[in-house]
Amino acid sequence: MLKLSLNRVGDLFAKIAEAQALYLPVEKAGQVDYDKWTADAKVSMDHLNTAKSAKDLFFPQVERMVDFKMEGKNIEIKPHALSDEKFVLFGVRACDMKSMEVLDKVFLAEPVDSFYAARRMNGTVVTMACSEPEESCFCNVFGVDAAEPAGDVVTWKVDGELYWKALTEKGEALTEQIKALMEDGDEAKVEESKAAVREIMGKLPLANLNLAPFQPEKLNEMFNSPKWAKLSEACLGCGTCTFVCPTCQCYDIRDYDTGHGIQRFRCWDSCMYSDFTMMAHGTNRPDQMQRFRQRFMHKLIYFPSNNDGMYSCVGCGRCVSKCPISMNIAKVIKALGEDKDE
Amino acid sequence: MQRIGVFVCWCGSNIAATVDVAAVAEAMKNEPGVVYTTDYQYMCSEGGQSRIKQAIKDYNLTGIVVCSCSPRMHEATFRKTAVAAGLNPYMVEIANIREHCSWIHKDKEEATEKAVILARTAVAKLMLNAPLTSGTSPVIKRALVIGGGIAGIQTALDIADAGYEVDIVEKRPTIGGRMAQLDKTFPTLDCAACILTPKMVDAASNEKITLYTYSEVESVKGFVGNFSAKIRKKARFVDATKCTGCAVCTEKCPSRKAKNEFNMGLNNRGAIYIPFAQAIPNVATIDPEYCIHAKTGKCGICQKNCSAGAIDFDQKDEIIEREYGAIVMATGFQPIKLDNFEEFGYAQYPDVVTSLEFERLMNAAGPTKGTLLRPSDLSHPKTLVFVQCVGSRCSADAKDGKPYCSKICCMYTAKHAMLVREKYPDTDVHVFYIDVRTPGKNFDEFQRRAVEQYGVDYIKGMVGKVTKKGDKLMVQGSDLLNNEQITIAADMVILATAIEPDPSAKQIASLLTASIDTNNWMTEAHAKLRPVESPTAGVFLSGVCQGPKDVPETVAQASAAASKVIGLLSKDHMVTNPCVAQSNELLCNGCTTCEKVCPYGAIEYKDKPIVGPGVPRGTIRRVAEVNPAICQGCGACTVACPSGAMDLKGFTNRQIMAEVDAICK
Amino acid sequence: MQRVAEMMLERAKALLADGTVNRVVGWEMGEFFYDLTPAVFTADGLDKFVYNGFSGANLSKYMIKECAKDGKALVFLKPCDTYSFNQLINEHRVDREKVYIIGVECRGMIDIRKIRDMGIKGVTAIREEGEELIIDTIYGEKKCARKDALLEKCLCCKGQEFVVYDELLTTGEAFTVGGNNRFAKVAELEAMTPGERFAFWRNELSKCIRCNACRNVCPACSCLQCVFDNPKSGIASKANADDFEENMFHIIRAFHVAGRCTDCGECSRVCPQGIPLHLLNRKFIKDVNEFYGEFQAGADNTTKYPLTNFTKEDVEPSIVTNRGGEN
Amino acid sequence: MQVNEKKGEFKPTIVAFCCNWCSYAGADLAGTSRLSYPANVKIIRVPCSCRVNPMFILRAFQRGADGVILCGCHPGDCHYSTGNYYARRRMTMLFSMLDYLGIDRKRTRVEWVSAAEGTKFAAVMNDFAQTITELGENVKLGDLRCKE
Amino acid sequence: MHDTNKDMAEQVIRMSGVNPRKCMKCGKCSGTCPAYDEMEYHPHQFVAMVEKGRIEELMASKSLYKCLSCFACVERCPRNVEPAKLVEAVRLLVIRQQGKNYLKAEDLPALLDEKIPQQALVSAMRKYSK
Repeated sequence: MLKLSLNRVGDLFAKIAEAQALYLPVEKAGQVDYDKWTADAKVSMDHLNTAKSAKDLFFPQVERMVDFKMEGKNIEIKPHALSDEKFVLFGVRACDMKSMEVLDKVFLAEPVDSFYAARRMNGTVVTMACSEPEESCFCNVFGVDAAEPAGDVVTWKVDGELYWKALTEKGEALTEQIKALMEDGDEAKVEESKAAVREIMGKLPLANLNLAPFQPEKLNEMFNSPKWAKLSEACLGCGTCTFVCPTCQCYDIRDYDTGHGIQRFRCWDSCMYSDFTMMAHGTNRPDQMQRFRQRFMHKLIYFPSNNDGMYSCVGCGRCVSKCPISMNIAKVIKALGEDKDE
Repeated sequence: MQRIGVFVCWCGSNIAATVDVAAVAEAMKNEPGVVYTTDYQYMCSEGGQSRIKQAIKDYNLTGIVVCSCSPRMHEATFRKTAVAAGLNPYMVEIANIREHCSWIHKDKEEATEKAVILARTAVAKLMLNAPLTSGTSPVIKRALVIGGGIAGIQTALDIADAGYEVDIVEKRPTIGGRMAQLDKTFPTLDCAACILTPKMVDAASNEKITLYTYSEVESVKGFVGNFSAKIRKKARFVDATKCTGCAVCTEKCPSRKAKNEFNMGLNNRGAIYIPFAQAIPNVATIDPEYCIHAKTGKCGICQKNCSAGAIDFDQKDEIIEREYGAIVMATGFQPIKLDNFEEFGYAQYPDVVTSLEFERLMNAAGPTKGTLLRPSDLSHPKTLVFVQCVGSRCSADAKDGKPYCSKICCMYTAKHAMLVREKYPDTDVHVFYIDVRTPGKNFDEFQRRAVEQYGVDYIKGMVGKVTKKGDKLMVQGSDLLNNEQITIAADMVILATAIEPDPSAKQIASLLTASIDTNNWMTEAHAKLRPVESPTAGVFLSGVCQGPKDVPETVAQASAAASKVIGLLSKDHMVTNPCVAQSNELLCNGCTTCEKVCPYGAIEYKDKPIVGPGVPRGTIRRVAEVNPAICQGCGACTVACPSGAMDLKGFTNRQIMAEVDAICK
Repeated sequence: MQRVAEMMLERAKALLADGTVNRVVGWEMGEFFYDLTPAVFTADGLDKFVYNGFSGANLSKYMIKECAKDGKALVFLKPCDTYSFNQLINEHRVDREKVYIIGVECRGMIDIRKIRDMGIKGVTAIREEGEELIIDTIYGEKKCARKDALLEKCLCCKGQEFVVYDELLTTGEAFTVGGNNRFAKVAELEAMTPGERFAFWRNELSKCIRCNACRNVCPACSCLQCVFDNPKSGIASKANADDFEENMFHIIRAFHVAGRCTDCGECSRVCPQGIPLHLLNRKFIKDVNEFYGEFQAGADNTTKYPLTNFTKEDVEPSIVTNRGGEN
Repeated sequence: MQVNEKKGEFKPTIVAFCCNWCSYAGADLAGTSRLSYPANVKIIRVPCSCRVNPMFILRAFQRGADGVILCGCHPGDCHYSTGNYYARRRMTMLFSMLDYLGIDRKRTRVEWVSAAEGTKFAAVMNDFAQTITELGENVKLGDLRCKE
Repeated sequence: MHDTNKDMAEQVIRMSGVNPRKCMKCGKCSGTCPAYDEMEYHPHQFVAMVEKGRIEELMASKSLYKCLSCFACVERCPRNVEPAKLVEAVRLLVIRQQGKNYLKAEDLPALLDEKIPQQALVSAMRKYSK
C-alpha cells in the first residue's frame, strides 16, 4: 500500500494526466460531476456522490454510432469510430463500482456492445472508499462495502493522506506511472477507518431494507400488487431517477439530419417516459403506473432472475435525493416488502 | 415519395443573362425527389406551359418547382398549368430567381449559386407539400342590415336593386334614423325630410326588403355566407296590420310624461305615439313604461278611440330566426352626453342646447313648429353663440370628451348660423371656433358664404364658461386674434356636440365578433383598401358606425358596402382558401391560446370524441376547431400554440423548417 | 405551522365525512423528515398526511389528472400555488367545479439542498424552532437559521394572498416571508457583458441531462404531448446531443410558458442538476413588466396574457438589438 | 456559413423571413428597381410575420445561419390587421432572451418594409449583411453536427 | 432659440410635467381665466411661449403673479395641457434664480388684513413661496 499527502494530490493528477485523460469529480456551477481534469478544474475530493454516476464514462448519454453521407443521390454508410481515448477515472465510490458489474452483465454479454467494451477496455478505475456516508446511502443492502470498494486501484482518505492500493493489472500499470510521487503507507490506519465507516453504514436509516421478499418466484405476486397504483400516483414521468441511476442502461436510437447527411446516435432513454419502447402500434405501457412498475420490477425481480440474483440497484441513493417528488426505490422496497397490503 | 420536376425559366435574358440556367437545372438533378429538370426561354408562355404539362404526364410528376419570376406574378399561372395536367394546384412551388436574384446581382457565379439554393429550397418545401382542396360553403342569398338610418336604407335599397332579399332591423319604431331629425342639409340646404322620406317609402315598398322596426338583433351565429340571426321584434301593443296611422290615439292618450325622443326631449309625447308624421311604418307604438293601462290595467282610452281595433295589450315580443349570407352594420351615432362639461352650463340652463336639439327647434315639424324660440321662455333669441368642438378633439387621457374630430360640426354650425341669419336678419350670430375644417365639395364656399354673405361673426378661440345674468347667458371666451377675453351676452348658446357610436354598436359587434376600436367605432378590414368591410368575413360597415361622416359620405359608403354584399351574394358558393390553419385534435390540449390571437374568430372550442393511438376509447375532449370558411391563413395561432397542434396548411412548420434547412445547408 | 397542519387534517376529515369531497390531495410523510411525496388520500390513509416546511411541491398540476376522475377532490394550496391553479383555470385545464380548494398559510418552504450545501451531511430529522432549524444528522446535531434554508421561490414570496379558494386556513398571526427582489439576479446577469452571460449560461445549461423534470413538474407545461417528444414536430429530441440542443430546449420551453408562467419556482426546485431555470422565466416576466406593463400570470381570470395581446404602441424589437454596450 | 475560397472572405448566410403582402412584395420591388443587396440574403415567404415561430429562427442558427431577419408590414398595415403586432411582441421577447443568454443580439432583427419600400428593403438588407459580416461567423448558437 | 432659454424651457417642462406640444391652440384656457384682463401674457400665450422657449420674458412678466392658481384652465383644457402648472413652474424658476421666496412667512403679519379670508392666505403662500 502506498500513500501520498492529500496536499499533493494535484501533483498526482497532473502526473496521471500526462499519460492519459483523467476524469474525476469536478465542481461546476455548484454541482459535482465527473469531468476531465485540467490544472484549474475545481476538483472535489470530499463530495460523496457525483450528481450523475460513473456510468457516463462508459455509457455516455449520447453516443454516435454511424453516419450516412449523401452525395447527390448516393448514400455512403460510415460507422463511427469506437472511442480510443485511454483514461483514468478517479474517485469512484463503491456503489458506482458495483454498478459496473451490473452494466458489464448487460453490455459485455454476447452480443458485446462494442462502444461500451471499448470504453471499458480503455478505462482504468480508481475507486475511493467512503468516509462520511449520507442518510440516503443503502449500498450495504446490496452487499456493497463502502469501506472497501473494488476497482483497478482502491484509495482511502485517512488523516490527510491518500492511501493507494492496486487491485488489478491495469491498476498496477497505473501505479507504476505514479509511484515516484508515493511513499509506503501503513495498512493499520486504513483498517481503523474502514471499521469506523462500516459502523456508520450499519446505523444508517435505510441500512435495514429487507430484500428477502424480492425473489423471482414472487414475480406475479409483486407484479399484481395493488400498491403500485398508490406508489406511482405522483410520479411526474420525468427521467431523473433513470438518468442519475448508475445501473439504468436503456437507450434509444435516433437519426439526426445535418443537412449533409444523417448521424445515427444512441441516447439514454427512460422507462418512465411515455414514449418508451413506442412501437408501431403505440406504446406498450400506456399509463404511468405500468412504467413506474417496470422500472422497479426490472431492478428487483427481472434483472436478478436473469443474472444469478444480482439486483440492478446498488444503493447509491441518488434517486432518493434527486427525485422531484421524493418517490424512490427505498420506499418501493419498504412498501412492497411488507407482509400485508395496507 | 414525391416525383418532382424542376423548370428553370430564362425569362428571355432577364434571368439567363445573370444566372446560368442550365447549371441550375443540372444541379437540381441531384436533389432528392427530383426526377426531371429542364430550362426554357419563357416558362409562362404557351410553349413553356405545354412543356410543363407534357413533363408532368411523361414523368408522372407529383409536383413541380418553377424557377422564374416572383410567385406574386405567375404562381397563379403555373397552378392553372398544373391543374390542366391533372396535378393539384398546391403541388406547385415557385423559386423566385428573377426579382430576388438575377435582377439584383451582377456576378454570374454568385447569382447562379444563389439560384441553385433558391431552387433547392423550393424543392425541399415541395417535398413536404400535400394536395390541398379549396373548400366551398354555400352562400345564403339574403342580407341583414342592422340599423335603419340613411346608411342602412341606402345599403338595403342597393342590395334589393340587385335582386337579393334584405332585412332591415331597426330598434326604434320607425326607420329614418338621425337624418330624419335634421332640418336642412349642407351644403345645398335642401330639406332633409324631402330627400329622405322618399327613400324610406322606397324601402318599405320594395318587395325584396323586409323591415323589422322596433326590433333588435339578439344573437348571431355562423360565418360568412352562412349566418343565422335571432331578431327580437318587440311588442308594440298595436297590431301593425290594422293600424292606419290616423294618430287619433296619440292625441287622446292621457299620459304626457314621456320625453319625445324624436325632438331630443324638447317636448313630451303620449305613451302611445308615432315618432313623426312621415314615420315608416306609420304605425303607433305603446311605450309600456308610460302607459297607464300597462301599469294599472285601467285607462284603455286608445283602445276605445281606435276605429281600426288595432290596440292589442296582450301582444308579446316575437323572436324571428333567419339565415343570412352577409350582415351590414349601420348602427349610426348619437351626440355625447354633456353633463360633465359644466362650464358650458348645458345641464343648468335650458337655453344652452346641442346642435341636434337646435335642428329640432328650427324644424317646421319640431316642437316650436319651426319658429326659433328659446326653450326657457319661448322668446325670440336675438344673440346666438355657437361653440364648436364641444367634446371633440380632447386629449385621449382627458376625463371627458373624445379624442377625434367629429367631422360634421364645422359644416352644420355654418349651416345653422346661416339659416338663423337668413330667417331672422335681426339676430347677431357668433361662432367660437378652434379651426374651421371644410374639406368637401362646395364646403369651404359654403362656410365663406356664412361669413361674407350672412355676416356670421367667427371668433377664433374657445368659450371658457357660460354663466347666467338676468335672462342673458354670459358667454366668456377668448378671441385669440385680437388677444382679448370677451364676454357676449347671449340669448341662446348652441353646442356643436361631439358624436359617438350608437351604444348598441358595441354589443352587436361582439355578437358578430367584429372588432371595434378604443372609441367603439367599427374597425375596417384594412384602413385604406377595405374600408367598408370588417375584419370578420361577411360583415360589412355602412355609415357612421365606422367613423364620423356627413350624409353624402354615408350614402357613398352605404352603396360601397352594398356592392361588396352583392359581390358576395352573387356567388352560389364561397371558395375558401385552402391554406388555412388546422388543429390536430390528438395534440390539442384545449388551452384556448390560439383563439385569443385569431383576428377573425375562426377558432371555436368544441367537445369532440378523440380517436387515436393511446387515446382511451370514448375519450371526449374540448379541442380547437378552425372554421376554414372564416380562417384567412395568417398563422398567428400556429405560433401561439405551444403544443404544435395548430399548423397552417401550405406553410406548415415542417415546410418552413425544410426551407430554412435548405438555405443554411 | 403545526397548528395549520392540525386544522388541515381536521377539515380534510370533515369534508370527507360530509361527502363534499371523496379524496384529498396533499403531501405524504416520507422516510426522512424532508422527503414528502404529493399524494391522494382517502379517509384511512390520512395518518400519513403531513404539512410542514418541506411541503414545497405545488399540487396545482395534479389537479389536471384529478379533474378527469369522478367526484370532487380537496386540494391544499399555498398562496403561490393558487396562482398556478388560477392559470390552469384560464387555460381550461382544470374544472373548478370538481375541486374544493383550501388555501393554507405558508411561512416559506425549506430547501434540503441548501442545508446540504452548508456541509451538513446525513440529515435524519429536522425540527423548526422559531426562526431556527435543529437538524439531526448521523454526525450529530446541527443548527441553521430558517431563512438561510428557504427555497429560492420563498425568498421572493408573492405574498399571502390567495387568488382562488373555497376556504382558508390561517393562524392570523403576523409574519413575513421573503422580501428579496426576485429580479435581482436577472438584473445582475443583464449587467454582465454578453461574453460573461454566455459563459454563465453555458456553465449552467451544460449540466442539463434532459430528464424533463422541469417540464413535467411545470403547471404551464400541460401539453398532451410536448413538441420535443413529438417525432412529427421536426424538433423532437430526447437528449442534448450538443450545446445547441441544450440552449434550444430551454429557450423554447421558456418561450412557451412566457406570459403564462406564474413564477412558482418548481422548475428550479426539482432540477437534479441545480440549474437556476427560474432565471429564464423571470427574465421573460421582467421583460413583460418593463415592455408591456406589470403582469402576473394567474392573478385573475380576465386579463389577456402578454403574448396573446398587443397595443399599437408596443416597443419595437430594436429595443433589444439596439441596446448599448458591446454586442 | 460559406467561406468563398476564391476571395477568401467571410460570406455570412442570412435568412430573411418576409410576409407575403408587404415585405415580400417590397423585395420584389427592390428586384424590379434593380437595387442590389448581397446574394447571401435568402428570402423565405410566409403569409404574415405572425407565422414566424421563434423555433424557425433558432433552427436557422442551428443549421448555420449567421443572421436572421424578419420583415413584415408596418404596424397598423398588416393584411390580417393584427399579425405583426403579435410578431412584434414575440420577437422582442425572443431577442431579449437570446441577448440574455449572451448570444450576439445584432444577429437578429425585425424591420417593417411595405410593398412600396423596395429601396428600404435593399438598404435594410445591405445594412444587415454588413452588420453580420462584421460580427463574423455565428459560433454561439450553431449546431456543430451541421458544420461537419 | 437661445440656449439658456432652451435649457430653461426644458427645466420648466420637467418641473411642471406639462407637455406644451399637446396644446391645440383653442384658447379655452384664456377663455375661462378670471384674471385674464390683469395679465400681460395670457394662459394660452404662456403655453405657446414655453413651447417656443421664451422663458426669460415670462419670468420678467408681472403676469406670473396675476394668475390666481385657481386651476380653471387645468380643469377645462380639452387636451390636458395644464397651463397653471407651467405658471407655477416659472414662478419656481424665478424663486430659484433670486435665491429666495417672493413672499416669506415672516412678512405675512405685516401685510395681514383681517378681511382676507383664510383660503386666500393659503393660496397666496402657495403662489409666492415654494
